[in-house]
Amino acid sequence: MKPLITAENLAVSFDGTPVVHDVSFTLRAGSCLGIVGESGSGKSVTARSLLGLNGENATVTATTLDIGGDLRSATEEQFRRLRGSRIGYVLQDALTSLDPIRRVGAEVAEPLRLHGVPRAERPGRVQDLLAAAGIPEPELRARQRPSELSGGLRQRALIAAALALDPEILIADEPTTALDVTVQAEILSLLEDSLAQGRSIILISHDLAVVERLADHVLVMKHGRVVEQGPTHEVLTHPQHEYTQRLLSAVPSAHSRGERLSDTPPQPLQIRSAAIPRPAEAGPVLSVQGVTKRYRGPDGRHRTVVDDVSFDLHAGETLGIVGESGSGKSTTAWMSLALTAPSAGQVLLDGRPWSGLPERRRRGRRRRISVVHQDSLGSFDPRWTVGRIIADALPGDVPRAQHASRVEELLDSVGLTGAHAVRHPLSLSGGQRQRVSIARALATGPEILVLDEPVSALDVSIQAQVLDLLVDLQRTLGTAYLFISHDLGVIHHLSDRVLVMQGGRIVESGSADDVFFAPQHDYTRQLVSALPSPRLEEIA
Amino acid sequence: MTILAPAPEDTAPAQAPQAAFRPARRTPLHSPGFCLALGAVAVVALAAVAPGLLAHQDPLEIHLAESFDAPSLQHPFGTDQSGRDVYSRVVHGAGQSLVIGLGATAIGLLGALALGLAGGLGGRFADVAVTRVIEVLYAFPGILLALILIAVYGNSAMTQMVAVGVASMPGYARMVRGQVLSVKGSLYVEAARSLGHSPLRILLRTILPNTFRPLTVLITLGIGQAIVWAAALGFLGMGVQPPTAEWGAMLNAGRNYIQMAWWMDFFPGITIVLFTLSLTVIGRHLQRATDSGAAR
Amino acid sequence: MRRRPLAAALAAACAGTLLAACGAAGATDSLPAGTKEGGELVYATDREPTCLDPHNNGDMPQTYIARQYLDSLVSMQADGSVVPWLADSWEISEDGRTYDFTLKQGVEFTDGEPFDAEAVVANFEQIMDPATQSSTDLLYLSPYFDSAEAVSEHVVRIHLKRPYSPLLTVLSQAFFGIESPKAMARGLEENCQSPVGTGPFVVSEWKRGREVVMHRNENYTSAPADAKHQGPAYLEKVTWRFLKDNTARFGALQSGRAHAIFNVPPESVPTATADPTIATDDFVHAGVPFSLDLNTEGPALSDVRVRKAVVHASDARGIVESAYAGVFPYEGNSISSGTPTYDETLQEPYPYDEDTANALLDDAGWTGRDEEGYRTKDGKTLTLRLPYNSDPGETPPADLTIYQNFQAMEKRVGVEVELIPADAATMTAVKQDPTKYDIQGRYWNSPTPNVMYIKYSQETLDIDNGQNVSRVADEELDETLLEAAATTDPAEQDALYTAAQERLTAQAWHIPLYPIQTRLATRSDLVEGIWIEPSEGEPVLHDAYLLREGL
Amino acid sequence: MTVHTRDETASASAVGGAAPATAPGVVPPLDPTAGSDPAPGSDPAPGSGAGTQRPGSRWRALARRAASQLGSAVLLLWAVATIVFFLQHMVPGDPALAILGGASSNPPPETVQAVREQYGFDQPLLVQYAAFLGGLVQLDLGESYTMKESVVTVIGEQIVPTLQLTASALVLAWVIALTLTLVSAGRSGLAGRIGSSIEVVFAALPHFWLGVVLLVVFAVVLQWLPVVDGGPLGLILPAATLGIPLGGFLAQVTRDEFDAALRQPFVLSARSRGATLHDVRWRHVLRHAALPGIALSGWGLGSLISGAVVVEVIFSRQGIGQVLVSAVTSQDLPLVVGVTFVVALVYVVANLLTDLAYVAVDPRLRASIGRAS
Repeated sequence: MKPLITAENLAVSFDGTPVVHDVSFTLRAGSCLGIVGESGSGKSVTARSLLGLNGENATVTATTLDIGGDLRSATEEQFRRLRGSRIGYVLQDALTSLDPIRRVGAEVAEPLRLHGVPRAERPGRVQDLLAAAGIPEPELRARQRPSELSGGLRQRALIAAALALDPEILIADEPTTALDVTVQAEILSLLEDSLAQGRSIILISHDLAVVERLADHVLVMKHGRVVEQGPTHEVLTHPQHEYTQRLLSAVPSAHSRGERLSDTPPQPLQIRSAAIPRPAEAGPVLSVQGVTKRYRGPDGRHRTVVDDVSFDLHAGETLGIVGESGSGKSTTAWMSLALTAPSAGQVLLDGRPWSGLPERRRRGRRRRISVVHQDSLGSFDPRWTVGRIIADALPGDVPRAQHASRVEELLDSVGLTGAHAVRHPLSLSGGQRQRVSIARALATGPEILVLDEPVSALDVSIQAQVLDLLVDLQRTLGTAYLFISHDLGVIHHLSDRVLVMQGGRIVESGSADDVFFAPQHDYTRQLVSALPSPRLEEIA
Repeated sequence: MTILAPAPEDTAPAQAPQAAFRPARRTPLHSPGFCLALGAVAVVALAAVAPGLLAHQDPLEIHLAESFDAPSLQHPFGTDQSGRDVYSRVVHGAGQSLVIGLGATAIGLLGALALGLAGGLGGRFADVAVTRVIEVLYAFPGILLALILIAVYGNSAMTQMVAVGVASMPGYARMVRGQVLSVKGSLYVEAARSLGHSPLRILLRTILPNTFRPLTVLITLGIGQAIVWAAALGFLGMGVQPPTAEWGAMLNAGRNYIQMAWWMDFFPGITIVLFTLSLTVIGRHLQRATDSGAAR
Repeated sequence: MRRRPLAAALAAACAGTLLAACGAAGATDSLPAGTKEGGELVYATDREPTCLDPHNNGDMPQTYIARQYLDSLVSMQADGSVVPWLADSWEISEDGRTYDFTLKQGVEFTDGEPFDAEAVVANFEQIMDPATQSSTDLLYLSPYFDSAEAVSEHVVRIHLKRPYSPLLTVLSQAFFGIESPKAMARGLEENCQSPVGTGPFVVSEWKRGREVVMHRNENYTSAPADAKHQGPAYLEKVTWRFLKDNTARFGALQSGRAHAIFNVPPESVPTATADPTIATDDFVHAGVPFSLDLNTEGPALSDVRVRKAVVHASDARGIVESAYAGVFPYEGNSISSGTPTYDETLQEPYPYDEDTANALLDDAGWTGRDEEGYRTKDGKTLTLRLPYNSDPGETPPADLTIYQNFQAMEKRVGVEVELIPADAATMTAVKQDPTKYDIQGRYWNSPTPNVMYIKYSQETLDIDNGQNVSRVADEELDETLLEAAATTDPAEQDALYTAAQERLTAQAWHIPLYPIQTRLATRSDLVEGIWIEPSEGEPVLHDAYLLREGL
Repeated sequence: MTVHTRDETASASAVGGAAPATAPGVVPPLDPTAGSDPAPGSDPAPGSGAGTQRPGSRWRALARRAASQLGSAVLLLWAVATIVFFLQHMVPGDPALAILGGASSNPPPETVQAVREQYGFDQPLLVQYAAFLGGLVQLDLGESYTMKESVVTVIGEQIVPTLQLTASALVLAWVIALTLTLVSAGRSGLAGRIGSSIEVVFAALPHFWLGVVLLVVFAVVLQWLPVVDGGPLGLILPAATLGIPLGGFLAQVTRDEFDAALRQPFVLSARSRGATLHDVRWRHVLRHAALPGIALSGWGLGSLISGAVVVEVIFSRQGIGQVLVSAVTSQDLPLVVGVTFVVALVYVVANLLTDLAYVAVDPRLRASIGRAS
């Protein structure tokens, strides 16, 4: 049987700059082709070139590009007839991929309208499509705007729109990124259903686990080239290319604690404050006691964001807090930092009052607890260089003359060099920024580091490097980590103990392995089972 | 949960294919429009500082026999009703007009800073009060304020400056307040707080500098607008009075002779247009630079 | 008592019983074929009067419009003689101090009040009443007027304190238009809004800042003897619109939205002349030309040498011709060429002469120089303050140019002229206070050379409304002019007024610049028959008719 | 005054940066303090995906909103009136003289004194202020000193031509903005460059100069259009004078937003469903692009009234601008207050209409009125 898509030596360049080189693959009916790669690997560009959607300044060449016909010199009109009817395309981030000011129904109906379905038939068809995509109350949802829908429903609506004309091929570009794990699992099963109905899918993801679940065949891309391809099982179990191997080993959930995720050697750590010995049991360094946080919404109603949360953080240990968006984990972190005052309960630092004090009396002790944000760029003064950012965090007792050398030391300790001190954060990559952020946090010589989703924005291999760095640092410095993440894998990899939060409450706590392997609470079980990685676990 | 656009490790962000949809960023100096605008502003600035370098004729010297001469080699912009050289008057008027524009912007900005900072930093009550004041100033027609000020203090460059300055205040104040609030709520201020810095240090080293940063763009655009509005008052016969060479006053005088001596209005007018246009071009380039740069 | 039979041929033709027939004959018959009776005429002018009752204050815009709804006792002709109007005839007593006017009969005010001797008396009383705030009328009358009495129903007698030969000429101005006593009794405010007369039109509405709407007085029977026709006006309606802006006003004429405009901006004259559909009618006002009055109470200008130097240095002809683009002529005499007894030898008494000016100033002791090059004396700079009304539309742009030119010219001889823009309120204060100015630009339109007395006599200082801007108190001048007022002999008048002109010129109390002109432009393809009467240059719309329907 | 022009955009982007990223670059004008609440962490509000809304609460919220808007409008008018009152009292000169026929009149002192007493000018300022407020409360703006007519009548007559002028200018501005945007925005090459250059130039044209040039070229030299008013033809040049710069400004804003919207993923998403570029421009992008322009239109109308002063002078048009100029110079306090009131009222109403127009175009706000505020 003739493949639905045949691409040979596909290359894409933008304004003469080549971005994708020499990509060849075929998509057979009823199969799923996975394209895996980190950001910048050219996977989306490859997919878009199948639809002619790379924009005016893109040049696409191929020796063969056949999707039911030769498309090598296809016009916009030829591509347009392809889109929607033969190939459905689902983008990531459904909030911005659905027109925010149009009704969901209108978005789903658009392909119907464009392909001549009579106006009267459309509402019925739209509702059927929404229902088929697993959206409850389709009639109501069709009348709502994307912003009134949850992320999962939006993604479903986007899929419904892509499938409106029942195309043979569905290209799903990072369809689950930015979704909570439980929702992610639901979307993946929706795609599985579609596959089961005989549709062919090209699934693009940075997440090996996601691809592994659906794809029969996988392409691993790096810097615009296919570095490895083959049947999914084979590639994942016996990766040939060094990059694939690295990628696999970087997945944190597949490795228990203590194992290195990246192939970088442990960072050379020469840090002056490293002298803190790992103290004996002298009570928790941070004690959160029954804190509750309520906000008064603009509508005058109170919302409880954190509800009666208690935990202790001991010196040198890592406490992970895991939960989906809106679970209150970040607010808990901010209360621990005493940047937000709890509505009830209290936080003790070193056994002494912390949360209830006036800021004036807290200021002197602030250097004992530092924070690393997810959005490190946002946490840097936009006017400052890396050196200034770190120097700004140095304690007041460090003489100005020593600032430069201390900054260099700190940069060294996080795997950067003194040369980075004069650079502007904007010119750094995401991983480098996160390292600067860690260096700044360490500059005060803290006992506790609050890590608020520090690696969520990073590619998996970069994430691996940063996680390794954190492990190395803790080993040397003995700093206690309060680690916040939505990613169970990351949490499991790093934490000694884990708290699971849902709707502002702690629903389960215990040692990392206990929570991960023997979850007690329903919600935890749901979270764990939703992780798309059990088979990967076996493989590794 | 927000996922930031991931950037590849250790490669310049510009190499990411997603970014390749747009051509590589160029510095403003590569844009001919920007250079032209910069040149125009430089010429006007030179005219303001040393008019003698650009025009050799006395802007006030009358030549009764040469009134209403059309533009010629000797009088590139023609002469006015008293035979004064319009070109010299335009050149010599630059200083006066620029001073009014700068002064008005300064007045507007200073008032706005006081208001905006009070609103942004002074706590909830102050903010509500300031918001109201800004609202009232907005609703208060600027031209009325100018008219009354001129009725009270008489026609002069000073009144013109104050009137335009005060009228531009609410716009700036709103902007300053918004900027203070946005900086105050930013993560980097929170980061500074979590480092245990004192409020004063945070105010002086983080909040204020970051509040002022985008104002440069605004000032660039504002000066042009202030000059236009000062000229509008001059055009209505308020402000600097003849025979002083000032663009607005020249427009006012020229309007009466528009049918027989179009150059009397055309050249000061086109000068204002080109000057403000240049400032706009510069301002927009700066804005683009800040927007795509560190401004968040 | 000398009788002066004054029944000119023109007046006789329509006098007495014939009058009614003239009016009743119907206007249309006398119009050329193809023209239209009735219709609306839009007349656009620059300045808006502050009050429609010309007795109040007394500024030019008031006479121009008042002529349309008020009749005066007599009408003046171009040669200076007067013909009957509301007064059929008059007798002047031997000593020149009693005037008996015999009034036209059967005339009614448009509010139905009868026009009779009592009504005329009421008018004089209203004029003399301080509450009326008359300015112009008082300047003409108060040195002479004693009382008015109704001798009979149709004869009114005016008693003068001293002889006043120009009285009839003076009364011909619309400033002395006769108003309904009943209307005047309503109070100043209401009378300002809608004065009632016997004239060819009736004020219907005054939309301030926009226009005055007037409708035809269908019962009009009291046209002056020199009118082009008797009886009601041809036009049904007149819209008297105020268009301050020169460009807009001229544009309104070009587009036909106005049939006639008053004061063609000098800068539009070339365009107007070139346009075949635009006819212009220039009238040179009699009276004191627009002049820069020099305040003789000032420390520098009290010295005649300084005044003469300032005049010599000003290049008065040059600054006028440049500012008015050669459209307005230069006038260097103290009264303008249209005024009876004008002495043309004084047309340019002080030609531009920088050297003489410098010599005079040196002679006067202004020999020092300050850092800016201005002359000083005893450490004080020779600075002359020239305040002017800077409210929008108040100072014509050409006059503003004149001030600037004057300033620049004086600078050449080291005299600093400080132009002081001021609003109307400040200008009023300046007018009242001679310490606040050194120079002011002023004119005084008047049909009689006796205007010199109004402008420069000590009595004017006493009346104190700021007309004697030069603050002249000169016995010789006063005597000469009073003598001229007292004599009725034309030759004697001529000699005396000439002497006065010489005296004024010799003293250089002011720098005459140009005679005020009424520059009327009409769309000759749309309207005809508008003429300018000679006393104050008032446009007369009574005889105007439309050639076709306006646009 | 156009001075605010830039500030608006600048503040828009400044606030937009801090506001929730629902619509990049667009500020919902509803809540000026949006983004000021330092919501901790990256957790979005739970229930942001919450579904249904109770219509009842939405109506209540709308009613509350209307009431609070009315309240602040009244407060605003009071503040404006107070400022005018005291400012006008700083103007030198005697208001009694203004009543008696202007500064050049020469009334006897008794008359002046009588008028002073009649109008209460001899009272202390605060007593006068109280009387003034008393009048305002009864919606009595009084009688103009110089026009001798009720202020309401004067303004009622004069506001019509001004509103005609500003409304047609606003319409023209939008026609220019949309035409330029649709013809040239989001297009590469010459069309886009020319389009954006035209906008910048248009936006930089000052009224006083543009008006005079248009007047000379079209009315005086070419004689295509009348110089002064008189029907719809006479409206063309004044409206063009006011509308062209605003049109250029709106076009700039609209184009920027248009370009931004074109880069949004939903555009790609729509095209991937088979929509043509034309479809995308008209059905998706234009609405987004119009949003900030609509938000600025209320302000624009206010600025047009200021601009109308200049334009009315150039074209000798009747209108509120001319009245304002003469009222201030002749110290006609009731008229000054009246005009100020009307302008402030126009500002309030325009902003209200902008809100409504905005909600009509951007239904997200309907939801947010019900839910968030």
